[in-house]
Amino acid sequence: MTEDSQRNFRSVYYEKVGFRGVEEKKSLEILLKDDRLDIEKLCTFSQRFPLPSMYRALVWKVLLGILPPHHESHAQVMMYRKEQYSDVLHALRVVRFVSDATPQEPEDEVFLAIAKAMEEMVEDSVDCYWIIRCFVNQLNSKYRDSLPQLPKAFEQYLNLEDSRLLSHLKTCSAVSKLPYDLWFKRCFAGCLPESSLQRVWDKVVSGSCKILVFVAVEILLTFKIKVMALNSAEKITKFLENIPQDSSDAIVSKAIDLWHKHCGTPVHSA
Amino acid sequence: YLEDVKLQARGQLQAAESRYEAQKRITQAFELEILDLYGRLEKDGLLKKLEEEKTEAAE
Amino acid sequence: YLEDVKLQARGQLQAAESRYEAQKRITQAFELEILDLYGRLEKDGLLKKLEEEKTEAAE
Repeated sequence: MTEDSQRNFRSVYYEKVGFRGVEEKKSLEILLKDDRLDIEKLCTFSQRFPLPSMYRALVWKVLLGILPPHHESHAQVMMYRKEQYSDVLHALRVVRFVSDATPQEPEDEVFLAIAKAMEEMVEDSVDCYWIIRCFVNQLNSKYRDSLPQLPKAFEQYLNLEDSRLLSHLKTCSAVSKLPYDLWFKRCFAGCLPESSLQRVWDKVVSGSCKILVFVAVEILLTFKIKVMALNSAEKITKFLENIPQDSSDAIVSKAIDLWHKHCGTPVHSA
Repeated sequence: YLEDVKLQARGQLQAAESRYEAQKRITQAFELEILDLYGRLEKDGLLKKLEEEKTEAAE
Repeated sequence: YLEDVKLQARGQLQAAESRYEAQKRITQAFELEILDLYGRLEKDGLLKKLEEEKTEAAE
């Protein structure tokens, strides 16, 4: 094993077993004890470390603005959120909106793919409704201008990491036909299993959509041999849309490392 | 500290407003549904009348 | 002064709450209307079906 792959192996292993997580969990707990939550620090934490699953929903709700920074208000605000959820659900039932005849737009497909993945990640249905809503909203507002730039960034970083692989894609005229919608519009929903995907979405929720580029790059690097053996754009795209799921944990860990390598690791301010 | 109190109040108010706005959108959606249903009832009524006239004429 | 800010915040929150409640009552009234219209449409549909069956039987 090279030093690099050894390090990657170790970080994947530690994350799975949870040794490395103990210290991180403690420091997150300290952050969460603040009377008024420090959003900036919580963002930095989520950018740096994987969130422990037991705190993921809470941190996401705070970062997405579903819960305000003040602990004292959480119960009341959550009561409003819950009521709004039941109001909407009830209204949909009254107008019998939920039917097979409801026409589907392409944007709905993105929404539905994200919602389906989120349902696997967030147990509580009220939390899930709000997190889906705000997550998609963030994609359409905060990231609206940066998401279309990601295919270009992908090409750039793939070139840095493995220019031969990029040349192969270019030879096959595959570069413009890669599953960019699946990667950057759906944020890999339906591509990676939710257990790995949530570690990517930790970064998206806390402010970086660029992580998506590195996940795409790592997918290419991981399946390099397979991709190099395929010689048409169609076959490559088809393969990438249905990648094997068993290596996804490693792909995500390596993607996060790669992202930190190229974009720097955010540090706690004070 | 004062800023803090204001911030906290704003957080609560935003959630309450959002709940109100959602309710308002529901009212609007219901209104459209009602208009649509009336339209359908009227069409049904007209069709029925037409058919009745047809049967009467045939007799 | 702090008490003043708190009082003001509570007032705003209460206003938002009561606007919500008022809106909700409108929604509920509309809901009853919708259910009623659905009922009428369904009855019409059933009647039409019955009549069709009758004419078919007569033929």
